[in-house]
Amino acid sequence: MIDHAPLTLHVPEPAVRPGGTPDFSSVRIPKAGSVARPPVDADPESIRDLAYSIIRVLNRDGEAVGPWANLLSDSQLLDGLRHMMTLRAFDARMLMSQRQGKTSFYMQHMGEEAVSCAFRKALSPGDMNFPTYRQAGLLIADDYPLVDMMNQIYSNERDPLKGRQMPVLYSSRKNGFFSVSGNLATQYIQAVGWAMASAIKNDTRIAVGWIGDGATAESDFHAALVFASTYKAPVVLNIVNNQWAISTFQGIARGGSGTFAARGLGFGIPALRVDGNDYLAVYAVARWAIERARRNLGPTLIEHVTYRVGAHSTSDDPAAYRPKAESDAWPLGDPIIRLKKHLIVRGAWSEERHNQAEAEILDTVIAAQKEAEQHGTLHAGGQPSVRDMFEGVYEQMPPHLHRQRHEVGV
Amino acid sequence: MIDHAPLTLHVPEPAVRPGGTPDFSSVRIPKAGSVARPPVDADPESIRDLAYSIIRVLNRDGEAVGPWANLLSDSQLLDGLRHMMTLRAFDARMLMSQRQGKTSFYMQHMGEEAVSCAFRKALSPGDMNFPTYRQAGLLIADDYPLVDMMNQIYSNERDPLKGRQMPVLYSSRKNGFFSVSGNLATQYIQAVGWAMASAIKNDTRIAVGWIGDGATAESDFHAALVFASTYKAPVVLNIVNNQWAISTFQGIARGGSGTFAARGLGFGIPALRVDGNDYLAVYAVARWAIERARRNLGPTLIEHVTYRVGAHSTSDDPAAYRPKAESDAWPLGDPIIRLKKHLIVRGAWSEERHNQAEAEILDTVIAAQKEAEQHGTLHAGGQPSVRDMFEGVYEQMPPHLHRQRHEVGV
Amino acid sequence: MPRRTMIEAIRDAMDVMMARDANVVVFGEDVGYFGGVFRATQGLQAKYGHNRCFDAPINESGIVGAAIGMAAYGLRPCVEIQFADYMYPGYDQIVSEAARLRYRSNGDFTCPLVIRMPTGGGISGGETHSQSPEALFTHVAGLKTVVPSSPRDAKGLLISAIEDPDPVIFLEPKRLYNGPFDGHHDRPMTPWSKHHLGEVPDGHYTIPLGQAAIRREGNALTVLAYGTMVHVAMAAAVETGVDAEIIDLRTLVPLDLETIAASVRKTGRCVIVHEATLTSGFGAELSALVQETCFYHLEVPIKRVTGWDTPYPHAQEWDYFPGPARLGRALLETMEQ
Amino acid sequence: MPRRTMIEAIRDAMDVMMARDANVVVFGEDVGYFGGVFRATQGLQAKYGHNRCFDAPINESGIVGAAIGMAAYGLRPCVEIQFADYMYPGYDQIVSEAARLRYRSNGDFTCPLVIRMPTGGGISGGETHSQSPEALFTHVAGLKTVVPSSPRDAKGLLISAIEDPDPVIFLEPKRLYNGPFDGHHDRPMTPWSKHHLGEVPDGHYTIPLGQAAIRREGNALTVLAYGTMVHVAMAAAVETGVDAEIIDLRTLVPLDLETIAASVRKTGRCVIVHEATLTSGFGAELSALVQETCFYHLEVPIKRVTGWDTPYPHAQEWDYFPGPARLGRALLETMEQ
Ligand SMILES: Cc1ncc(C[n+]2csc(CCOP(=O)(O)OP(=O)(O)O)c2C)c(N)n1
Ligand SMILES: Cc1ncc(C[n+]2csc(CCOP(=O)(O)OP(=O)(O)O)c2C)c(N)n1
Ligand SMILES: [Mg+2]
Ligand SMILES: [Mg+2]
Repeated sequence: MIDHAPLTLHVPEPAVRPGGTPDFSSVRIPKAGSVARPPVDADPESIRDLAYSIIRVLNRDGEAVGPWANLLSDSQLLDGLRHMMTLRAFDARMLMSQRQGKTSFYMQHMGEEAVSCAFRKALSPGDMNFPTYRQAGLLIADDYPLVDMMNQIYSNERDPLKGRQMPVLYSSRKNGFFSVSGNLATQYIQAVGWAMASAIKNDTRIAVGWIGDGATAESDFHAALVFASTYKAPVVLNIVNNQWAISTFQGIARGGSGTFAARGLGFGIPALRVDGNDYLAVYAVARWAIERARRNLGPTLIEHVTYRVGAHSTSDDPAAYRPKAESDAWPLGDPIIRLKKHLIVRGAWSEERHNQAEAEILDTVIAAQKEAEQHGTLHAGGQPSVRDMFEGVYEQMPPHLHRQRHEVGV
Repeated sequence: MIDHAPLTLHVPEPAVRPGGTPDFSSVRIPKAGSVARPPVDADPESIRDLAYSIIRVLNRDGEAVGPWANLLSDSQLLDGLRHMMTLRAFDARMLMSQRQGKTSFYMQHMGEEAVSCAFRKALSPGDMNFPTYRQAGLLIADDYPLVDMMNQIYSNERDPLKGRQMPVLYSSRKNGFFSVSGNLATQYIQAVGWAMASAIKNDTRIAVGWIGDGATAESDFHAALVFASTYKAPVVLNIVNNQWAISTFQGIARGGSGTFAARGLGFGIPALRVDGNDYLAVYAVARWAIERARRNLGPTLIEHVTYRVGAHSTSDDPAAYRPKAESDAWPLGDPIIRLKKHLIVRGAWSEERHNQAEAEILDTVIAAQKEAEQHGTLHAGGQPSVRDMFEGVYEQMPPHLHRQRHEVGV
Repeated sequence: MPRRTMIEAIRDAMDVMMARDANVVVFGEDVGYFGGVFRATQGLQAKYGHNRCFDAPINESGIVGAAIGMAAYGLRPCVEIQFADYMYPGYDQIVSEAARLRYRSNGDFTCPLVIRMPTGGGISGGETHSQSPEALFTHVAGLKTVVPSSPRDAKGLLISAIEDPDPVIFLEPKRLYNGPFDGHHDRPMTPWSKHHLGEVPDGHYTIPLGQAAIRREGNALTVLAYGTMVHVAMAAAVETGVDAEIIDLRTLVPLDLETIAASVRKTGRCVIVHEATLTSGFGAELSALVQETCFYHLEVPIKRVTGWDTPYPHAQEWDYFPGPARLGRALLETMEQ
Repeated sequence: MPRRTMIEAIRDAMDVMMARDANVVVFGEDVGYFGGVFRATQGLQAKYGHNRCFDAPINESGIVGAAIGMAAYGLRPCVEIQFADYMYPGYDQIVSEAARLRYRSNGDFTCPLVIRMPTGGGISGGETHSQSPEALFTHVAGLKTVVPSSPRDAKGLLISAIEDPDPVIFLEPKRLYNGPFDGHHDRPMTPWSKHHLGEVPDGHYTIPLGQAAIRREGNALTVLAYGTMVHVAMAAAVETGVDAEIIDLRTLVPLDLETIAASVRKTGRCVIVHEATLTSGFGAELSALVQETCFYHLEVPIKRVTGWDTPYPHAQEWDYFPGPARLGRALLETMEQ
């Protein structure tokens, strides 16, 4: 082998780093309305191109076009807009709270609001999401009380999780929102297990898994796809590709595959890519996949193509690893602005009503915040008790924990 | 969702179980010579059909046909035949030894001999295999001493591994044979890491990973594909699909995907299926993939389609989970008989010479066995020492192990 | 009363629970049609259907992770990890998810899950079929860890584990599957049918988690043991003639510290025995606890007799295994001090 | 001598070793361009190239597994797990592969590998950014486990770890990255520049694995501590006025039992402190060893002061953390007995 040139290591790098000029011209964005809508029982092999395209409904003019359009009424769309605006306002206030030291940590959704808000509306009562930390839209779109979310974020005396869990790692069984884990990807296979249980019990409820682009590299992603494929579990597996992990661009997780959706093809799992900044498209694709699951046709993999506009969390500053202007250059636009425009084009909305709604939503969020803060914030006011720390490790407290609690005198 | 029928769980089952009649008529076996041989730098997307076909060279008449043929000389093929026959004879003797209580455990290769024997011959000195327990052909085809393999199997005083490791979990760095792990799949990502190291050092050596069909379900399979895809590691990733895990048929690991090779497609990794019972085809495909790696074109995934004729190990009896006649019904035949026939067709071999070779090989194996047994077997004769148990945990024995060894008085 | 091997008792526990509770499901590698490599689930698929007992892909993280999802749904999965040595790929799901789900969600979701795994050596299984990783579970808040030493206990404890509202690690000493192995590997094996704890009642009964059993009363010295080592301790006591009180812990977490402390306060001497590696083994915790609770009653140092701090070797298995001779020496030394 | 924070010292150790040995490579999640979430690898990619320092996919098993392959090839990988809490997916590769490769192959293949991970709480990180899993490593034959408590030690120990021919788990108490945190979370933070162990020599030097350091001499009582707890112990000793000898273990495996035993034989009293969960924590092993080696010198029971047997909570962090008040009480109680 002496005649071979030396090997070299290939380390993928994003097109630009701070100082460079963002350039998304190589990102192929199909025209809105251009991707066909196959029947839900289509042979996965026959629709593999869906894993390499992007399903889009809203065009540049704000019109809903193509075979995935026309599923939602004005009032449903207005709800959707309100949910996304609420999530954005909520994020802004909580970010500020974190900076003010009222809590330790926060993670925002800026730019990705459509994904969880729209998906939630395609689900039925009893369905169960296994979310990551960036799907609070699932709660907001299900009318979970903002004040309870804030109580959790503040770890205050009304925190439904008793101060045990980090901010934003909510849990609400009755809203179909599984307890968020701080560990990546673990919940993906749990979603499959939950779906298998539903099938075992001849139930009609389905499960939904959520994962980020970066976390698809985790091994539990594989476990989930293997189990889902083998048992044809009634589950929708969502990948939220917001282009970045923490400082790591999606190319490190994706490698040589064209898309994340393509991962599903090797498992015979239908895989679709959708414009994650297009409320209507997300909803339409969600409906399609959920129907597949509900009709016992098995799992679907959906890659939501979006962009994380803000920092990964309050612990990092994206200016250290990507150009500041990158989010502006992102070709899929802003989900709120796009839906607003569509509603205006439909004649169901106006700039004035939008401004008014913005103010009302802010009021609602601030009112919730005031109420939550009456119950304390992380370092001030009402607190969960030390007793709460010892409880709930097991249903019944075993003797050794009794001894330890006793030692503390609580 | 009241209008939906209840869900049901799908649990894949093999076509037949003991008592049934084996039927492989649904297994698509393409004609020998019918699959094209693309250039090694072909775009993975353009050759995805290779993941759903089977590359075959030897036809029913024992002729080598098609674009993957004509790579090996008579003497190379005769070597190959000898290696496979040696492996089979070796297996038979060691199985008997195990039954006689001379060792605790054994795993045979019956029906799969071509895979490791042929692959080994396509490698260059310095390349490194990361094998499972069913690739002893890599050692035999590299002329590793049979007696050393037996010493290992017997855990005797000459055991190169000092009695520490279970039978057949060999290690030989100088033969490019990484220490076999008892844990499935772990070595697959290690192979990728080794290949990355070679690339980091601008070396020309490549790595080869090995895994079984069942073990592809393990998460480290995913880790390996992710890393190989991202860093374009110079590695060949082999899947030996011998149709069975232990009692579990390949459908449980494979799920809804048509083939195991298809798993590579979601990573942009070229994926090929090859007739694993066809020495010439395995060699040809190995050469192709190795050249890709060596030319820094990145990883290749190969599914070797074969059949495990014997038990999984000496600890199970396949009659409990599959029809006894299933192996006879297996449509790809026996690798030794097929290569023998080809050599006869070529005029390089005859029945008489084959019988003679069989006798000679048996003599060689028996001679090695006699020699090994002089150095002891698991419960009789020469043994590794108790000291050996304490040594090699670390390069330098730390104080606590000194104390423990001292306690035993060795 | 019917006599059963430990494997039969374990199978019977699952059978009883699957019959009583439609939410009990059983799965794992090779557990379906074949009934498991140790045959613990033999016949369950035929009896309860593919829905309730089935083969899993070889992915321990997937097995545990899927089971957690099922448990959160409301089922009571009882899964098998083929060998405890192969639980590591599923360790994250056990530690980060199963163990903490109730706590982190404040009871919104819970995880009634049993993870069975054959453990321990003595079958020439080398480093990957012999391990005793109990200490890796006892360190994890939110888990319970059980190690039965007889068919009767195995069934009663497994039923308790399946009925438990929290995740239970159920470690089955594989060397006890067919008889009360006492470490005399060179002697003919006694079958469970000849041992009184091979008497296993039919139907439903429980042995509560967290209660130790005194297997032999004695005044001179307390031996703390579990699993296979209970029988090794019995042999060592008989062979040395030391008047040892032998406590079978049965459950490591929660631990029956009261029974332990009462015994050590009586005897003033304590020997701890386990098959796992010494350093940071569960014996360390036992030693620390005994020292903390019985300091002023201890006449001589507590001794630990354990596997060495090496991987479990293939050929030197009986040098590694803390058998009756080694334990016997420790008993005598402890008496002589 | 230059003053460095612990993060700077750790970075400097990698820098020194990457410059000396072309086989040293560094990778992990976010460690490349960004330089790691704690910035431990900042500047290394720019200085040594993408070949030697790069981002990894988020797969801890992949990171460790690939590193094992590289180590077997002949490199000396020094990888980062972003938080110790996230090592579990890589635990199988650590335990079943890295730790046993030399042994099982009889030295045919070896694994000179360092796995760095930030550990411990005190940063409001809740259950998944606060754990101290050292006992899960100390139980595993074939691993060495190191926990530095100062910049000077961190650099010298990390260089030793990288030069070590065997796998080393290098646990970095993240609360010490910027200063010698003593548990007084409500007081202004002291920077390393004000601490003598913030003096970190330039260039190459080593602190051998397996040697403890006596941080404070004393005659009344021995405190065994490591990592953050060393500083908590110093505070507790000063605040209670107990004449405590404080031993900073630095390396848990191999352990400097001689230094420990000599101290306890002198003082007759021993308190062990760690942040990890009590049950089966490394304190159990320390307690057992002290009891075994110093039984006749012990005047009162050995006490363990540790995190509770619960997950690490978010809001109740300082109730969980064994701070100077709690440790101080234990010192006084131990003196009063
Ligand atoms: C097992 C595990 N490893 C590492 C981390 C640290 N971590 C938290 S978020 C994150 C990036 C995740 O990126 P992605 O999956 O793309 O999700 P996004 O934040 O973009 O929504 C990392 C590495 C973790 N939480 N869990
Ligand atoms: C992590 C792990 N889980 C389970 C096992 C037990 N086990 C050993 S071989 C085997 C079946 C493997 O089947 P396959 O990958 O198809 O390989 P084959 O034996 O057919 O070559 C199983 C489940 C193991 N060795 N390691
Ligand atoms: Mg992301
Ligand atoms: Mg197989």
